[in-house]
Formats: sequence, structure tokens, C-alpha cells
Amino acid sequence: MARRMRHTVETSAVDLFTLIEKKLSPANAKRETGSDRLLVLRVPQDQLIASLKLLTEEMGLKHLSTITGLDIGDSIELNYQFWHSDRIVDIKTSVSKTDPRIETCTPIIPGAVLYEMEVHDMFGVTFQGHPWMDRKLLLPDNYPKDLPPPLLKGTSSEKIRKAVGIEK
Amino acid sequence: MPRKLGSAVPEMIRTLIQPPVTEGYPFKPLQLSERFRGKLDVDPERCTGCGVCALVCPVFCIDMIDVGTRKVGDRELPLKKPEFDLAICISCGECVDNCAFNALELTRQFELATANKQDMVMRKALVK
Amino acid sequence: MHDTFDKTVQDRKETSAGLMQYSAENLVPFGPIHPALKEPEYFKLILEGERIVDVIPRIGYVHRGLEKAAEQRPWIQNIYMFERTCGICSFAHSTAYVQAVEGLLLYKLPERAKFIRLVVAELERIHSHLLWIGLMGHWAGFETLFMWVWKDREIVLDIVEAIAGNRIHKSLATIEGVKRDIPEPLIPGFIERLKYITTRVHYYRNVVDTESTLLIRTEGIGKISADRLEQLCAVGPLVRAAGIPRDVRRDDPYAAYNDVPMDLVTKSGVDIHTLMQQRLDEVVVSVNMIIYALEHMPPGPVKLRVPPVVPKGENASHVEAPRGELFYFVKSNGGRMPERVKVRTPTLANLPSALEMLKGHTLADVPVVLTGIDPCFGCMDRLSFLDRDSQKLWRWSGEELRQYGIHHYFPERKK
Amino acid sequence: MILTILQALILPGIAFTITLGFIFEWLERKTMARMMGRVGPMVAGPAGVLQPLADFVKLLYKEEVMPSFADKTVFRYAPGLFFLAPLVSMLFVPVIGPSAVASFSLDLLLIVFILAYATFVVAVLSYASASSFTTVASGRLVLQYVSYEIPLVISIVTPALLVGSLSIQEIVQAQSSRWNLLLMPFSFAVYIVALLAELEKPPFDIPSAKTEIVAGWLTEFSGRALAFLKLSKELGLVFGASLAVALFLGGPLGPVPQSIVPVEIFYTTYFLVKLFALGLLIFVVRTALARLKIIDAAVLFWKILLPLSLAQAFFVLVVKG
Repeated sequence: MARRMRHTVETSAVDLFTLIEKKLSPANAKRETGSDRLLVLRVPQDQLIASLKLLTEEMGLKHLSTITGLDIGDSIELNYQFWHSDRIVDIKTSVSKTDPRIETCTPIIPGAVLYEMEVHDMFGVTFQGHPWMDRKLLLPDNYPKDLPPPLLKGTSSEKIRKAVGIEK
Repeated sequence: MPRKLGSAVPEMIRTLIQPPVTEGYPFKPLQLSERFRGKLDVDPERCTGCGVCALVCPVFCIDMIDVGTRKVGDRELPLKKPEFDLAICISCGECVDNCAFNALELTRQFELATANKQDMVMRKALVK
Repeated sequence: MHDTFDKTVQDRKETSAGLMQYSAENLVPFGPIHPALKEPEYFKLILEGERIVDVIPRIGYVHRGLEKAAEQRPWIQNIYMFERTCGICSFAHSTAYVQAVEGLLLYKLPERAKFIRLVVAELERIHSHLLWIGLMGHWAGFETLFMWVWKDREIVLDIVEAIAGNRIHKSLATIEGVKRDIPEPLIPGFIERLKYITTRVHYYRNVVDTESTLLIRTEGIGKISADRLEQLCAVGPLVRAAGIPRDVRRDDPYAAYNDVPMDLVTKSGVDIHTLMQQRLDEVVVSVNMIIYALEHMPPGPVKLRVPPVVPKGENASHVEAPRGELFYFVKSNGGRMPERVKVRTPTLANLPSALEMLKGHTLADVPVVLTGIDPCFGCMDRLSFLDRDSQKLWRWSGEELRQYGIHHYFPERKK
Repeated sequence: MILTILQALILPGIAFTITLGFIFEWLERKTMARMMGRVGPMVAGPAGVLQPLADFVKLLYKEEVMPSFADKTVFRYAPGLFFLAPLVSMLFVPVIGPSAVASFSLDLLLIVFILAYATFVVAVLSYASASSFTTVASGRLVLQYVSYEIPLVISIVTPALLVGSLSIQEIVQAQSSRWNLLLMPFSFAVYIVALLAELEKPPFDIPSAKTEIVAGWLTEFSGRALAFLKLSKELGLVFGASLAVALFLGGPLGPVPQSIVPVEIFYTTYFLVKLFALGLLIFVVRTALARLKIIDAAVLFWKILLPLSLAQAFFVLVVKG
């Protein structure tokens, strides 16, 4: 198989991860199981914006692919997934379900404006400081306020359909 | 690149001379590739009612219907055969690939419009 | 009929916040159903005269709840659902999903399957780019280019039908392989037809660069700077046209992209004209890649048998769809059904840049600029409330879609 | 007296123009389709010739929907007025012989007035149907009219300057020896471009741009009104082309051999041949160009076509003087 023709990454793959890990250790980031292509770092909620700023400015990770929301029982996990050359860097943090609020990262990464709106619609996490937080991106206008957001495990498709009135 | 007005005209004249490419479909038959995935068809003799297709179907359009019993050794076991709702079938071929007795096949027939939705349900295999 | 329409407009005003202060200016509703848009998305354009001041996106009209539905379907059957996220880049979705799942499994994908995936993915890129070039002609009022380009696009679709049996939804990719092999005797015919497409694309490149009425509509329209695109995390041809060499096929090669030579096409600045040049050049590159892959296809199996259970774990994978990086994230709890599947489509990544490009232009530019990013809203809206999962009604039905449409617009009307 | 009424009603009059309108629409759709590799209308009648008529009749039976906030009276009656304009003005163009059905010394000015009146009616129509699409369309329409009107009038008046009379009939008769076109090619070109703008054919179909503002000023119409509006757009093309034939290509005049066949047949065939040639030229231009933006169209008319037509008029004066 021809050698992997890829432009040379400044730091070879392995120590890019350790470099990031070292950089983020003050924000006590813990590394979780990933693969040789996927670095997963868990960061406490209050350290998130600091580590994102550090990543984008110093480490040159500019491209935020998306923000993935996960319902893990009592809290909602947010994965900020970056794409850098042939690696994917996933910064995890979790937000409690009772008070799902977190600071917006749009000042650092303007491209995240729609990703945050989508997570807000689907998981109910409010991003403080987001310009269009009052506006809906994907939910229909007649989605009732009292019904919990659709992608939470508790809300079944059945309930959503009844609420939106497709099925009596 | 020099800017020209009407740089498409020479090609327009060439297209004018060549015959149009529109296929006169309703009036002339449409030639399909021989791998075209059209309407599902079942061969009743080969189908043993094992139910793998019903398990595998992505849109769950196959229901197993009771058609009586079959003798196995000395016991009478209920026999089920598949009933296909072709209105919902997406012709993906998953059932055809997983059918161990190759009783299923995707024909090249694609004109399925009918006035009443019930004709879309294929009960060919519901035979003892 | 009229009163319900007015009432709905009234409701619409209250429910979508932030609209009231705009009612004074001439608010032209661009969508949700509009001949310029192939799929319903709704941009409220705030105009002063013909100049666009602000654009408020409101999408979600073809939002089908695929991510929620995916959590209630086994792994293999999800392929056929995610394949139908988009009616143009269908194979990109099934490949991305399948690769994310393969990352969790410990199997090694057969070589031949990698090459077949590359060939079909590039065929899809050609048909998608040609579709876009034709549409760009249509938006700019140049019907002839639209008809010609789509005439040649039929050749690519026929090749795909000969390989996969269906022009758009190939249903070819499956976990750890490809369901069908490429018909060996047909390969010389494919190569010859693909060469014809390169000559046609060179001709269109000439028309796009010289036809002055088209140049007036596309040159200097929809400008955006490279670092603004970088900030807005844009992807795909839009970013490459700005000079940023970002392409998943080259940076993070999947399938057989590591073994097939590919020269990356970049331009120096974004406007609709360079975007057209960018996509036309990419078609030529794709054709060369397919021909190389068809000639160097390794023998061997195309598919491995895989148990329907995926071990516990998380994996992210991305693919270079025709419109840009398509990102899939899959989490499994070791069961027969995924715990979570996240899809981020290129159009969602490019939408903020499109809105930015729109400002300052006139209404006449809206369709041209909006199509600049080649939006595929079927792709982007994949959550809605249409599936039924109670055992008895375990079926999708067209009736459901129709009801939702009617109900969405006229809530008072009984079914 | 009866002959003139008959002529007015049948031959060069209403029936003739309307059938020509339908044939032109068919010809346009067919040639445009074949140039794009398509087949074009092929179902109604041999090779689809009756398709425009079939569409017209179908539209007559369609339900008429009127938007609740439209101005009722204008919305219901104005289409009829717009339909009359090309028919009336067609009477002044000689078709079956060097003399027209009706003619008086200043009928060229009447034609210019009718053109202005037709556009005014359309502007009022599109404003009356008061949907945001049609208001934008009416704005564009008036802006486009203002920009193409002056070059159009100048290019129409240049042949009159040469001949020294404002009656179309006399202009045609003066061209028996040589066509005006040879003397004033530029004003002919300007007239054709202005005609494209007047008929809203690409590259000037900005007011009815189907990809931006749905169907432009036609959006809110349905049923009979839409049928007649579409037909009158076609009649506008027939009249525009026949005016060009009369002013620049010598109308029906041409070498007439002595034979038992009545002389009108020759004149009419000359007229029709020139008319269809001009029609094909317009259809080729229509298929080859993309739609301009309203600003670029205005710039084209004010900065390029206006001086061109003035220069041509001045040149004709010098030659005549």
C-alpha cells in the first residue's frame, strides 16, 4: 500500500495528543479511551471555555466539526469535536439535567452558532450569551413548552407525536 | 478569458441538429440496466416460511401470517408464510440477500401504480 | 380559506420571536415553499428596496427525526434510513455511518470493497457537482446551461444504475464491505463514457468563463474572506475555493483514497464564479480518480459476514461528501441498536457562511448566492416527528407526511 | 366598408394575429427545446402545434382565485385592457398589401402611446394584486420600462425621419426600392434589444423572474385572466416583430411576378417569411443568454443603447439632409 501520502503534520501524531493533554492538564483534563485517530478528553464544565480558547488559539485546532449532545442518565454530556489534519479531538464536558446551562463558545468559535442552537432545541441546554437563544432552529412552532426536549431518553417518539398532534 | 456575448450559440446549433435526448417513456419502453431493483417477487415453492426476511427488512413491510400447520416428525407445528406490503417496500434487496432458499428476487418491473392500496399487498407465498 | 391563512400568518408572527420589529420594512418571505428552493427552508429576508439587510434562517421543514429513530432500529437497518437523509449525497451518508460502526468492530475491510466505495463515492460527487452547476444556470436564468449539464449528468446516473441498481439510493454500502461487486465486463464502457464527460466539462468551463451575461450574475457576487470562512467552520468546495486546502479525502484518507492519486483543486477567492470553476475542476479530478481505481481494482471478496451486535464504545468518522465534511458520531452500549447516532451535514456547517454572503446583495442574487453553498436541506434537517414505533403501526407512511404538512400550516384544520 | 371590417376582423386583424400568437408560442417552445436537446411540446396536434391552444383552453376552465387583499375591480378588468393593446396596434401594420387596414398620418406615435399604455396597465395590475412578490415585480417592471423606452422610441422614429412621415403605411411604401435596414442597422439592433426588454424575454425577464419572485407580476392570476395575459404576452411578440418588419424590412413589399395568383398572397408570404425569420432570431437570442440583474439592464440601456440610437438617428439625418 503506498505510504500514506499526507502533508507532514508538524508534530507526529502521537505526541500531538500528549501535547494537547499536557497543555490542558492545568484544566485537569482526563484522557479517556479513544483510538489512534480519536483523542477524547474530559474537562469540567467551568474549564471548558478556557480549554477551548487554548485549543483554538495556541494549538491551531480551528475547525469545530460539531457539538454532540448525549443523554447519560442524570446529566447531558456535550462533546466538542474538532477535526485537525487526520485526527479528531473530542473535548467532553457534562451539564446537569436539573440546571442545563453552559457558556456559549461563539465568541471563540463563531461557526458554532447553529450547532449550539441545535443542541438547545434537542437537549434543552441553554448557552448563555448566544445571540439567537430565543429563536428555534429545528423544532416546529407548535412544540409545547412543557414537553421535555425530544432527544432526551425520557421523551419517547410516542409522546412527541401526541404533543405535536399527529396522532390522537 | 475574453468575455463574449452568446458563447453558447455554436453548441446550440450543434444540439439543434442532433436528435433530442429525451426518452419518450410513456410511448416508448424505457431500457433499464439489468441490475435494476424493482418490484419484489417471491417463489412460493421455495419459500419455507423461515421468517429471516421479516426480521431483516429495514422498513418492516413483511409480516409472517399463519397458514396452518406442517408435520415435523410426529408433531404438528404452526406454519407461517411471509406477506409483503409492497407499498412500503423500498426495494433495498436486504431480504433477497439474506434468503437462504433464494425464494426472493427483485424484478425489473417498476410500474406499481394502482387505484386501491390493497393490491400492493403480495400474498403469493401464503400457500401451504 | 382566507381567514385560516391570515390566522396562521398571525400565529406565525407571535410564535417565532424576534420578528415583530421587522414588520415595518418590506419583508419578503423567501420560502418555505418557493420555486427557487428544491426543499423547504425559510429565510426571512429583510429588504431595503432590493438590498438585503438581514436574513433570519428558519429550517426544520423536512426534519424527520432520524437521530431519534436510529435509536430504535438495529444497526444494519439504520443504513437504509441514513441513506435516505439526502436525495443527492446518499452514498456519502451510508459510507460515513458504516465507517463509524466499523471503527468499533475489529474486522479489516476487504481491499476491493475500499476501491468500490471510492468509485461509487466519486460517481456521486460528479453527479452532485453537475446537478449544482445546472441549478446555478437555472437560478441565473440561463436555462440552456441547466438543460445541457443535466443531460450529461444522466450518463453518470446510468453508470451508477448499472452498478448499484438504483440511480440515487445505491443501497450498496454495508457494515464491513459492499453488497455487490462492480460488473467487470461493463468497465471499458464506463471508462469511455467518463472520458466523454471530461470533454463536456471542459466545454462548460469555457462557457462559464466567457458568457458575459452569466459572468455579470456570478462574478463578484457572494464574496466572503478565507479567514471568515475559517471562523465559521465552513467545509467543502466553498472552503477550497477560498484557498484553504481542507479535504477529508486527502487529510484523513478513508476507503481507498490513500492508494489513488488525487490532486487537490483550490482557488484563490470565493465568489459564485470561482465556486463554479472549483466544482467543474473537481469533476475532472474525480473522473481521473475513478478511471485509475477501475484500472487498479484488486481482486478478492467484497463483503465479510458480521454479527448484528456492535461492542460497547464511541466512534466518530467523517467523509468528504460532495458539499463538504459529513460528520457521523456513533455510540453503542453493546446492544443490537445504537445508543446515539449524531449526524452533522455539510450544509449546516456552511449555512452561517451563506447568510454572511447574502448580506448586502440584492434580492435577485438570493437564489444564486444561496445555492452557492449548494444547500441540501434534506441533509441538514434530519429530526422530525413522523415515525411511529408502537408495534402495530411500525411503518412509515406517506399519509403521515401529508398530515404533518397540512397540520403544520393550518393547525385548526381537523384531519 | 364591409371589406375593411372583414379585414379588421379576419385577415390582418384579430383572428390572424391570435393564430400567429399561438404559432409563435409553439415555435418558441419547440426551437428553444430542440436547442437544449429536449423534445418540446409533442402531444396536442401534429408535433404539438396545438399545445398553446390546449393550454389556453385549459386555463379558461380553471378556478379563479382572488387574493383577499387585492384591489377587486382592477384585478378583474385590467387583464382585458392589456389584451386589447397588441390587437389594436396590429391593425396599423400593412400585411396583405402596401396599405394597412387602418392608417392615418400620425399612427406611429399612436403605437408608441399604446406601448406605454400597455406597460402602465401591467404596472397597475401587478401593484393591485398586492402580494410582496408582485410589488417587487412592479418596481422592477417600471424601472425596466423607463430604461428601455427612450432607446425604443428613438429607434422607431429613425425610419420616420428618413422617410419624412409618421405613418407606418408611408414608411413601408417608401421602402419599395431598398429596405431601411441597410441604412440604419444599429437602430434595428437597438429595437430588437428593446423589444426583448418590452416582452420580458431573457435576458430581460427580470420582472417575471421565476427563480426569485415566483412568476413576477403574473403570480396572483389564475383561470381566464392568466389565459388572456399569457396570450397577450405572445401577441406583444407578434406585434413587436411585425412592427420591426414594417419599419426596417420593408413590410410585405417584394418582387411580385405577374400571374393569375392574387397579389395579396405574395405580399402575405413575404411578410410571414420576414416575420418568422425575425422570430427565430429572437428565439436564438432568448436561449443563448442568462438573465441580467435590473441594475445591469438599466446600465446597458442608458449607457450603451441610448447613445447608439442617437448616433444612428443623427447619421440618418446627415444622410437625408
